[in-house]
Amino acid sequence: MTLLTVRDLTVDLPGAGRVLDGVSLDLSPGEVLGVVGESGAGKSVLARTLIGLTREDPRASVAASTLTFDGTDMTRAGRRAWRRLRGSEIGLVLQDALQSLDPLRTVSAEVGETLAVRRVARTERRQRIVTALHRAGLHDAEARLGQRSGELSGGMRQRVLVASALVGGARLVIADEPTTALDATVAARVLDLLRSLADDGAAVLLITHDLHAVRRVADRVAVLEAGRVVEDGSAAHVLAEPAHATTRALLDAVPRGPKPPLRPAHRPRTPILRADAVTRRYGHVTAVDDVSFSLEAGETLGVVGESGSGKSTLARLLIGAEHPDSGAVSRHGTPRVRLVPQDPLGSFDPRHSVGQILRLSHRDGAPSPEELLRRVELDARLLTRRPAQLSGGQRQRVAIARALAANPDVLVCDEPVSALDVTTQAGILDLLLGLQEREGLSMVFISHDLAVVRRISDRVAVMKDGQVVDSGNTEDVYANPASAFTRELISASR
Amino acid sequence: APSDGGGSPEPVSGGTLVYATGDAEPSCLDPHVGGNYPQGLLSTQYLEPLFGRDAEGEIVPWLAESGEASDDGLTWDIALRDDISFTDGTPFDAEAVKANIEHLQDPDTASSTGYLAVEQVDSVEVVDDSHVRLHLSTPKSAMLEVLSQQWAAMESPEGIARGNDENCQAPIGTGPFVVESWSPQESVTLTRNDDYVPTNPEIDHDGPAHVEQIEWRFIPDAATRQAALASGEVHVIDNPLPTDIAAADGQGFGHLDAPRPAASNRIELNTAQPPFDDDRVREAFLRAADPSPGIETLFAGTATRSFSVLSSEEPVRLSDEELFRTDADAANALLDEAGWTERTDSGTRMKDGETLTARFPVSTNQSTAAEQSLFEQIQANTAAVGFDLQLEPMDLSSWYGALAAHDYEAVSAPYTTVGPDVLRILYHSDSTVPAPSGYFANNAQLTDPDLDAFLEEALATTDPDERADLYTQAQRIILDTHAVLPLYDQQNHFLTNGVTGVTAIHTISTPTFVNAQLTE
Amino acid sequence: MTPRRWAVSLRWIAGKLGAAIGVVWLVGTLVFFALRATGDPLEAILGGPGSQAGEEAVQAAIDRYALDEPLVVQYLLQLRDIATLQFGDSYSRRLPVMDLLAAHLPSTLLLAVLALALAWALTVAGALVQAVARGRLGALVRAGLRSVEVVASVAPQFWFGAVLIMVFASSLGWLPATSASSDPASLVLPVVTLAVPIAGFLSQVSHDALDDADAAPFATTARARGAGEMRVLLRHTLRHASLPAISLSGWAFGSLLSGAVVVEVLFARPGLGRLLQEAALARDVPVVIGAVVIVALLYVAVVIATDALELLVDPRLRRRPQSLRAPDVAVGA
Amino acid sequence: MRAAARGRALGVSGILATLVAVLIGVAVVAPGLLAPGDPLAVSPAEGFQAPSPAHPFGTDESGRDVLTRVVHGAAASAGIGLAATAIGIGLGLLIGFASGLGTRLVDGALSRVVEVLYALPTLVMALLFVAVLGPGPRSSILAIGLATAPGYARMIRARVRQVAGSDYVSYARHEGVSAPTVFARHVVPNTLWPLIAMITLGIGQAIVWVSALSFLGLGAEPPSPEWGSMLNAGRVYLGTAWWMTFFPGLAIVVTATALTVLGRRLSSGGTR
Ligand SMILES: Nc1ncnc2c1ncn2[C@@H]1O[C@H](COP(=O)(O)OP(=O)(O)OP(=O)(O)O)[C@@H](O)[C@H]1O
Ligand SMILES: Nc1ncnc2c1ncn2[C@@H]1O[C@H](COP(=O)(O)OP(=O)(O)OP(=O)(O)O)[C@@H](O)[C@H]1O
Ligand SMILES: [Mg+2]
Ligand SMILES: [Mg+2]
Repeated sequence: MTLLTVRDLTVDLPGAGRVLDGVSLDLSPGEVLGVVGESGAGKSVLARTLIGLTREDPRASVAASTLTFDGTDMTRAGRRAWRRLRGSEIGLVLQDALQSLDPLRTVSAEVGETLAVRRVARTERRQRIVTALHRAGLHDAEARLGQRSGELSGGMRQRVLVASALVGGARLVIADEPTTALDATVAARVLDLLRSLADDGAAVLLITHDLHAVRRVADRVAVLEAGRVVEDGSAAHVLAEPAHATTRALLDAVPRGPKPPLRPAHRPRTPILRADAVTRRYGHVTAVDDVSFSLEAGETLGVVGESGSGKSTLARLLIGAEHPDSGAVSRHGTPRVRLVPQDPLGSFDPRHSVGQILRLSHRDGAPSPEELLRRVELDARLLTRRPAQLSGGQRQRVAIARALAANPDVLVCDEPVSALDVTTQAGILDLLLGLQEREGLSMVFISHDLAVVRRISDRVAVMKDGQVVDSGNTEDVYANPASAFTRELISASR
Repeated sequence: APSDGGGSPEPVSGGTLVYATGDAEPSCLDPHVGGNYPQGLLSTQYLEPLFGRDAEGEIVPWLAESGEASDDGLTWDIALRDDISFTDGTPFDAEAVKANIEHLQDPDTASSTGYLAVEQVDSVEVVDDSHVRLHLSTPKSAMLEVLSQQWAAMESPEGIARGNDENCQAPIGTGPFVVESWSPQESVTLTRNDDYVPTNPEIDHDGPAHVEQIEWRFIPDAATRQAALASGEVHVIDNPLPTDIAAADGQGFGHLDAPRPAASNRIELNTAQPPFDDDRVREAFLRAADPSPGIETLFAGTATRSFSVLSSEEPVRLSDEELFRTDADAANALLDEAGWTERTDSGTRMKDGETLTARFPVSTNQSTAAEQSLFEQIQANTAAVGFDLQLEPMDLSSWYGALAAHDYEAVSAPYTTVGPDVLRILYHSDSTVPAPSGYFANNAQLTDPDLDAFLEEALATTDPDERADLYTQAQRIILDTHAVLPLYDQQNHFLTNGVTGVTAIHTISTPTFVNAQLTE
Repeated sequence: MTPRRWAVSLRWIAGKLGAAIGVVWLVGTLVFFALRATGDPLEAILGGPGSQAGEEAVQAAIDRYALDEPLVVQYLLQLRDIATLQFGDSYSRRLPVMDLLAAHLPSTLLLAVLALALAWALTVAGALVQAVARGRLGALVRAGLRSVEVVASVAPQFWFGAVLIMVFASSLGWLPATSASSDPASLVLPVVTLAVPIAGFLSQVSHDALDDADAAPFATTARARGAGEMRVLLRHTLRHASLPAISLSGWAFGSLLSGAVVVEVLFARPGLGRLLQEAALARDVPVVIGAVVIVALLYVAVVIATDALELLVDPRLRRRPQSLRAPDVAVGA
Repeated sequence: MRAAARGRALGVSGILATLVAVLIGVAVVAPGLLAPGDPLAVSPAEGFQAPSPAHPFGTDESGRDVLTRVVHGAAASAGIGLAATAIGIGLGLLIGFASGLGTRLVDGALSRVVEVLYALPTLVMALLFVAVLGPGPRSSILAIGLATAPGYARMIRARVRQVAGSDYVSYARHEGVSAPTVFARHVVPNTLWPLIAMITLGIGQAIVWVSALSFLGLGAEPPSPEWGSMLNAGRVYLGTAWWMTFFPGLAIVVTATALTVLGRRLSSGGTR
């Protein structure tokens, strides 16, 4: 018996037109359905629609010939009926992990909300919250209960969200890119968690661009393109013998191998950015602990590491947005440094259109906004949209385009491709490599995705608890990891 | 709302009468200190003067038995009643009168109205317990009138001896009620004086007042007062709105109309500076003002147009309707003749580059809403012949400031006292000389030796007929200056609900509750 | 709380109190010189405007109030009075100002506190209605609510109160028009008169903030967890929406005290507002200064309270935003 | 086609609000077009007339046509509202921005100034201006402007701090954009736009406040038509001639509502 049946689901959104077009799906208990597709294909809208949220906007139109959950027809269900399902029957992990926690409420209040709605006793609640946080891969759950989203790293927020979606024991869990901000070890744990939920009888709908993840946990896979399901079948079958061009492209684009040798850049290899024993503390937490390195012109330093290990903090220190408690960051010459932030949405002025954003960041010698959008594979029609009207991957690419609009010498990228499907991701990586080759661009490239880092970095630094536990040439480190932690990461990403 | 229409309600004895006043709350309950109308209003219930007046305006004895002037007018012999005590037990006698007059004259008391009353008293001689003799520096025929004012009422010498600060909280008199307590901004509670000796000329029965207590509340807003009366929260209100007075009958409310004595309500033109230093311009103004139709609608028939500088309560008043007959053509001719022949775009007359402008400061505390509307109408009416009358509404302090600085060409300033001697206060040339505070009463700035002479003679003479004649002549002169535009008597209305027997005394027209009975 | 946090809180409170003293000093100084610059206190002492007092009385007043001393000396005397909260005697009432203030403050405070509470209650009620009103009919209700807010926030108290009196006291006779201080029913109309415009204003402010918060992803997440509109409102969006309103509550309290003047005059209630109005009109300097200093102290207390409340509601405010200066990074040779 | 689209974007309330705003604009600029009569012409015999075809809004105590007065009062009322709000907002901006962005010291000092302004009751402020400048609307406007400034200042400060702490501002700083430019480009718009509706509402409130001062015996105004003073003058006739206060009151309410609706449209400016 299927838990969820969808036939001919069509969604129109104001400003974007038809976003989903005749989508049909079935999902049974004990089953994991992977939904993949290019950025902007409509995956997140599908997730929001399945929990009845798109219909809350009076200007949106949602129609389906069949939409049943557990035998109940939801096409005509009222608000109350939908609400009964949410949280307790259907759990949703939203893609906007960095903005989806109420900044005024503590972790325990946010995770426990579903339980509170269902009037679970307070004592029991705490127990279940802690358990859920642990299952989502947050080790120091008890210590985090009283914190608020502003005090958490990106990956921590994402795990808190995952915990909040499954704490209620939902029979259908919809996870929209639940591992984008997670390092390989933790991502693996979260994926295993989803699998075990299904093994325990729940149905899981996993939206991801990570085909590796799909292969790991999904029973079946649906490929979405421009709002339509173009391919549908068992995961093993589809991934082994992709029928549709999009699927094939996705598979081909999975990053593999080392950084391709670049033709010698025309700049001399001189240090351009240095960190000398920088340390940054927040209260008791030492986010960055005595980190030193030097970045040379035209090279890429990859930074990988555990979630919450201080990568974003390091990025903020490097660009001067924060000051180290001790140690120093220095620049040599007057390089133009730009950041691609981990949370692009927050870094856009909500009143500016994409066009304005790009124009305002534009510096001499950089391409035009239209050209920049083209380079990051975005349609020029997006120029008039505001950030809130973009999909997660679209935002991320606008953030990259904005950084490139300054014609930078150094690019500090904080998880720049985490929300991108592999095809698009490959394009962006090629773009960056091309820039490095042609213009000697230097990069600090923060990512939890070891394959991506390997593909783009000359050298790599591995962080754990604020410290660099391993560093050296990328291939050396990958081949002979010095620390146990690095070994763990590498094995988890296989 | 409770209404006492229908069957005639039965008067009962006892109970608490609630009075709501719209006048300012006194800062001191002793009317000797300062001396304004609100103090007179309240103190009528617990303090009594030596003399009163009857309905015809004739002086009648109150705490005194009689008062006689010597032929030269320099001494006054006053016989006192000997059966009266203050409510603290102190007997009322000649020593008490002496103490009161000295209290009025003491600079520490800072009396102004009462001080003017006894200004000319050089010394007070105690002849015996029930006789005093006042020795005056100059004759004052108005002596008994001024002593009949509430601001010169008699207080217990023991009370006075407590000092101003204490005496202000609860002055001790001989009246039908006693000040019990005062919660500022809220109310003063008065209790019945059970040992009251009926001396009040208004009283209609023997023994103390009927009501046991008066709660004297301060409700500054007229609409609120009216609502409180309608809902039965209060029994008597003062300063009702004209429209409410007109409607009172239909609502079953009682109405007491007690115009204030002495001067009428009038607009005065400043003869000391342009443009009203020219008699023709003044006359043109009077001819153009045309307040009568406005008085009719604005006051809903509750006020009558006056053509005299004196109140209709004053027997010696001189009225001259013809002098104020509206005639726009005559006004235009007068102004042409006076040389105001050019016109601005807006129609204001001009002469030698000056516009025909008159500043008219209006005290929003003293002029009621209806009166301010009337001024606006006068402004519009006079504008038709080319005047630019600039109404300048302002608070009381600023208003006095404007007058003291002579920043006015027209003004309406109320003045309450008893008797025609008010003419001397308002129009004698001495009254153009400012007091230390800058105050002067002669707003028209009249300085006419003939007028001064008539007013001085009237004050000196002891012959009532001659006095009346002198005041008539004085009024003639004042009216002929065209510097005064009388409007109506100083309005003094009271509405009652659930109470009978409310009357006003005939000196300063304040209500007395000595006969009042609740009807519940 | 840990000792460290106690220490932080104590430092915060001490800082605020220090600031409060500064404010009171500034206010006192300002009012003293302003009133002096705008009129001679003699007139007020001599029984108000239009006084006909003679030379002797004038001299007596000058002696009593040290008016012949240089202004600086008088100012210092005034400061001493303020520091000891002894404001001397009222010019016109001749009573110690402290006694007057003590007599009038409680009634005004009661009025203001009740009105602020009612205003907040109405604001929250409006937000609740807004939250549950969904769909086509809901849209109408919400639009209606917005209009009511605007109308309420521009309702003149002197007029609105008069209408209330006319309807509920004169015509229906349900409530007393004026206040006998003992009767709680007499508080109803004044409190409503005072609260409605403030409620309109606070609703406007929080309504806008509510719409913003409602569009944020965290509200969507909360809905996805099965939270109903009421819960989303009470547990999430209202807190965000209340921030601007809380920060304005101090100001609202201020306008309550100004509004209290109108209401106290209209409903014939004794109170600080009326005392101040009368004193101001009579240029009774000691009373004005006393009242203003007390009001200043009250404001400061309210502002401290709202600041604390804001910090409580929004922990993010505990950090200062960085300045707008460009980042400084050492630039090597 | 475009106009229709815009009309749909405005909505019914937006169209109505625009109409009202245009009407008020006409009343301010050329009142004679809407009401050809003389707002000051008295006719005592015709006082207190209820609304009728001849006098759609009735007449006042002096027989002046209330409709004519309401129309001709638009200019003075708008002037009072705008002037007082401009003072309040201007000061509020100055203080709010400076204290939101300045150092802790500047913030502390300015916050004290704001508290002093808070602490000085409107009434005292009005009185001071009356004493210095003489009675009249000028004093009231200044007093109301000063009295409303702290409210605006606090609101602005709170928003400025929020915006200045936002990621997009720190991103702009990181881009090396100069402080004044960041201020003009991000801080000002993101602070002010959401406040537009507040500001438009403030205009209506200022008119009411000024009239409240008249009620208290301060800042009284000459008989030239102005909504606030008409309201105040007509109040004593509330029981007998409701139209004398109803229509000026309606004018204030309708103006405030229309401006607020428009202000809200502006401030949501496409982000919603
Ligand atoms: N609130 C919205 N208003 C208007 N258009 C929207 C809105 N949300 C999404 N869209 C548009 O709908 C389309 C599908 O968006 P969706 O977020 O579902 O993409 P996605 O498949 O999740 O992509 P990604 O992998 O980048 O997250 C995109 O073109 C996006 O711009
Ligand atoms: N503003 C802050 N206040 C308090 N603690 C903070 C703050 N910012 C970061 N931290 C803490 O610093 C540590 C490092 O955070 P950071 O954001 O640098 O991690 P990260 O390596 O970027 O993690 P992720 O991969 O999950 O984004 C975390 O423990 C986090 O809780
Ligand atoms: Mg998405
Ligand atoms: Mg991070």
